[in-house]
Amino acid sequence: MHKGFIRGISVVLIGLWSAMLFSETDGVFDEYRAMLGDDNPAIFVIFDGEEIWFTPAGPKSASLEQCDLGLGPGVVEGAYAQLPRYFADVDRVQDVEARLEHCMTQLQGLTPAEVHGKPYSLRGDLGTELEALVAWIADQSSGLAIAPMQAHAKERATYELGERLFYYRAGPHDFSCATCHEQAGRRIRLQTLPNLTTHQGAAEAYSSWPAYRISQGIVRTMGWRMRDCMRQQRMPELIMGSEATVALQTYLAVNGAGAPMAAPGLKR
Amino acid sequence: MGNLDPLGLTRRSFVAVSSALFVVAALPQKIWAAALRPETAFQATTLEATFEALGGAPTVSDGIVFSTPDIAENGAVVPVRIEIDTSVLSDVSKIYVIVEKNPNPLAAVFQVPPNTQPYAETRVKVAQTGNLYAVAEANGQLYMMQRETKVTLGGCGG
Amino acid sequence: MASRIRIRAQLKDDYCEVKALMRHPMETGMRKDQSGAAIPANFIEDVQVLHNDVVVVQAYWGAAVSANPFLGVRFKGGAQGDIVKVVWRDNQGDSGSGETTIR
Amino acid sequence: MQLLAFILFSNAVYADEAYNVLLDSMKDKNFVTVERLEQDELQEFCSQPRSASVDQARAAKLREAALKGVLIPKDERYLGDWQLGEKVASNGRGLQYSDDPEQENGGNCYACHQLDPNEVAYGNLGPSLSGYGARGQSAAMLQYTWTKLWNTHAYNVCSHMPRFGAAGILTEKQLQDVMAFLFDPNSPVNRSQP
Repeated sequence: MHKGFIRGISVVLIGLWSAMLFSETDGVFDEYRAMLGDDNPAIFVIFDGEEIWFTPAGPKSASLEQCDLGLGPGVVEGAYAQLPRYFADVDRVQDVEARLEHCMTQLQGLTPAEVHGKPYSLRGDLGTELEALVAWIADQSSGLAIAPMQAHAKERATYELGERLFYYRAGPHDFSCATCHEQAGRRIRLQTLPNLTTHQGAAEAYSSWPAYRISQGIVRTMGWRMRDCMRQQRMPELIMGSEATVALQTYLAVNGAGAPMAAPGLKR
Repeated sequence: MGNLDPLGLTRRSFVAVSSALFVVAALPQKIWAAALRPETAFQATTLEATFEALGGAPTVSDGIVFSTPDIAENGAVVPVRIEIDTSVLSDVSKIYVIVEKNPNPLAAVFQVPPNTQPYAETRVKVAQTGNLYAVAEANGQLYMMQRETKVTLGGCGG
Repeated sequence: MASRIRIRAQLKDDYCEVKALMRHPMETGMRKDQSGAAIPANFIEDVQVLHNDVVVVQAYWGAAVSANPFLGVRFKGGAQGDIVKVVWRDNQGDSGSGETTIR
Repeated sequence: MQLLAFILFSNAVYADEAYNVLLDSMKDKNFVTVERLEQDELQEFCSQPRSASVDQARAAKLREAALKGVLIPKDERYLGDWQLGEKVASNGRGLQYSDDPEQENGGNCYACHQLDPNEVAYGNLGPSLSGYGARGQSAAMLQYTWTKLWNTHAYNVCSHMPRFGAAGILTEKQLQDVMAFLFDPNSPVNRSQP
């Protein structure tokens, strides 16, 4: 029986049932979401993620049990809530996906190209290993306060960079994140847009990703969320675990710090 | 956190138990069930043809308490709940969920023996805004309740 | 990874409420993958809910039931500790099942 | 003068850093290349919170340039077919790396504006345009609306509406159709409230 397993399963169940958070709604979908209730298919993906963590893989056929997510090798409970953070061994601030890439290349011997091959599900896929891992890791922080580290100078600089990127307008449509996420009570069609410059808006968004997307039947990560938002801003493809995505996620995490993590969420 | 385990079994045994059952239960149930699956109804492509295959046009009955959201955030997963008010409609043996504008309107059938509450809850795909029907069969008669659900173009429309 | 099913059986005032979540893609056969190839139809065709090995609900599903399907049913006569089992079979001949005890 | 220079300078330095980080963090995908990360003067000037104080002199210069760049339609034919305009307003695709570059771009007006009062799925980042036709079809009103669509910064520097004409998102024909969707009395935009 794996070390954190029993605790993990109870955290899973408490987390799912107690912290099923829907994003702030403007009423239109309240009835719809109430009827969906709290049966979140993410539970299956969480089980997969746990299995993958403990399963040897890669040329070195090693599991991820020695992967240090910031709280020490193999410590998963509570790790997600304190990301992104500075890692001395790579002298960089990393999010969960950048850190997993580090572990997969160092411990398992995968090449960066292999890790970046297909991190996120494409149309018709039923979920990738990375998505399952992140679902489980995030679930191991469910209910714990968002607490990204800001003690290190590079962590604070990453926050500042994230804020500047938030307002960076470019591309044929001149969009920035702020175009949609800087005001209260805004919507694109019926899609509510949290104001990510405020504590409440950032907390609501950051705490609910990764999330099971009922429209696709898979769990999507915050890293994918950033990439897909950039796609819709008519920008080029955002690389997983890159400095820009880490900075933007740091900006959200710090703005939302203190609120309880409630992932994996259940979303459109 | 206490070792609360509401599922009543741990994850490992859960997998073991489910795979063990896999063999035992599958075989007999497979033969028995296949015979009664209303294939023609499932193949029907229009509402009328579906009703035809089930045995004719149902009459409206208030005994069918049919809950669906007025607006669905996403057509891929629309919750539906059907409860029968037995004081109005008794001896219901089957409940059908029909989505008028789907390529095949018949989505699901629930057969409920006497000792089971005439109740069913699931989630269905709704191709586009339109009418959903809950149909109940009682003593060979068909009854129905209809509700419209609007399916919106979620997300940034892009 | 074995197919998965999650069941909760709860005694309410005069009936037992069963909620089941099944892991299944419920492909209609009309969807295409990233390369444009059609994904073959793969959906649960029938589901049985059993209470102490007696069928309490027999359901037949089409491809219009949502992915990772949810099923909610109610039956009378269940007691705490009884076994509630859910068994499903899909159009490709795969099958899955799981059980829990009534709480 | 030093203070002004410093502000301008620091703005530029930061803009460069953000650009360089994005350049390292993104890659070409299908027809969308990292060239899109390069900012023109307007984008760089407007990369700030809506609440930030604006250098009025530079803003006036940008407004003038935007106005000067507007191309009036051939023989001032402002109005096209409202039914095609409705499709442009509802189409959210176009210029994303997931889109087909051969297809026409959408205007996605419904993303941010209410138009046909009976359509529930509309956004509210921009003002409601329901009943826009009541403004009448004077030359001034047609030119104002056309300019607004072509390059909104001609009137409202650092607006968050895309430059549909100036940035080449919509063709002249598509803009004429969207104008008709706004102005034509038969268009659902101008029918009675729900």
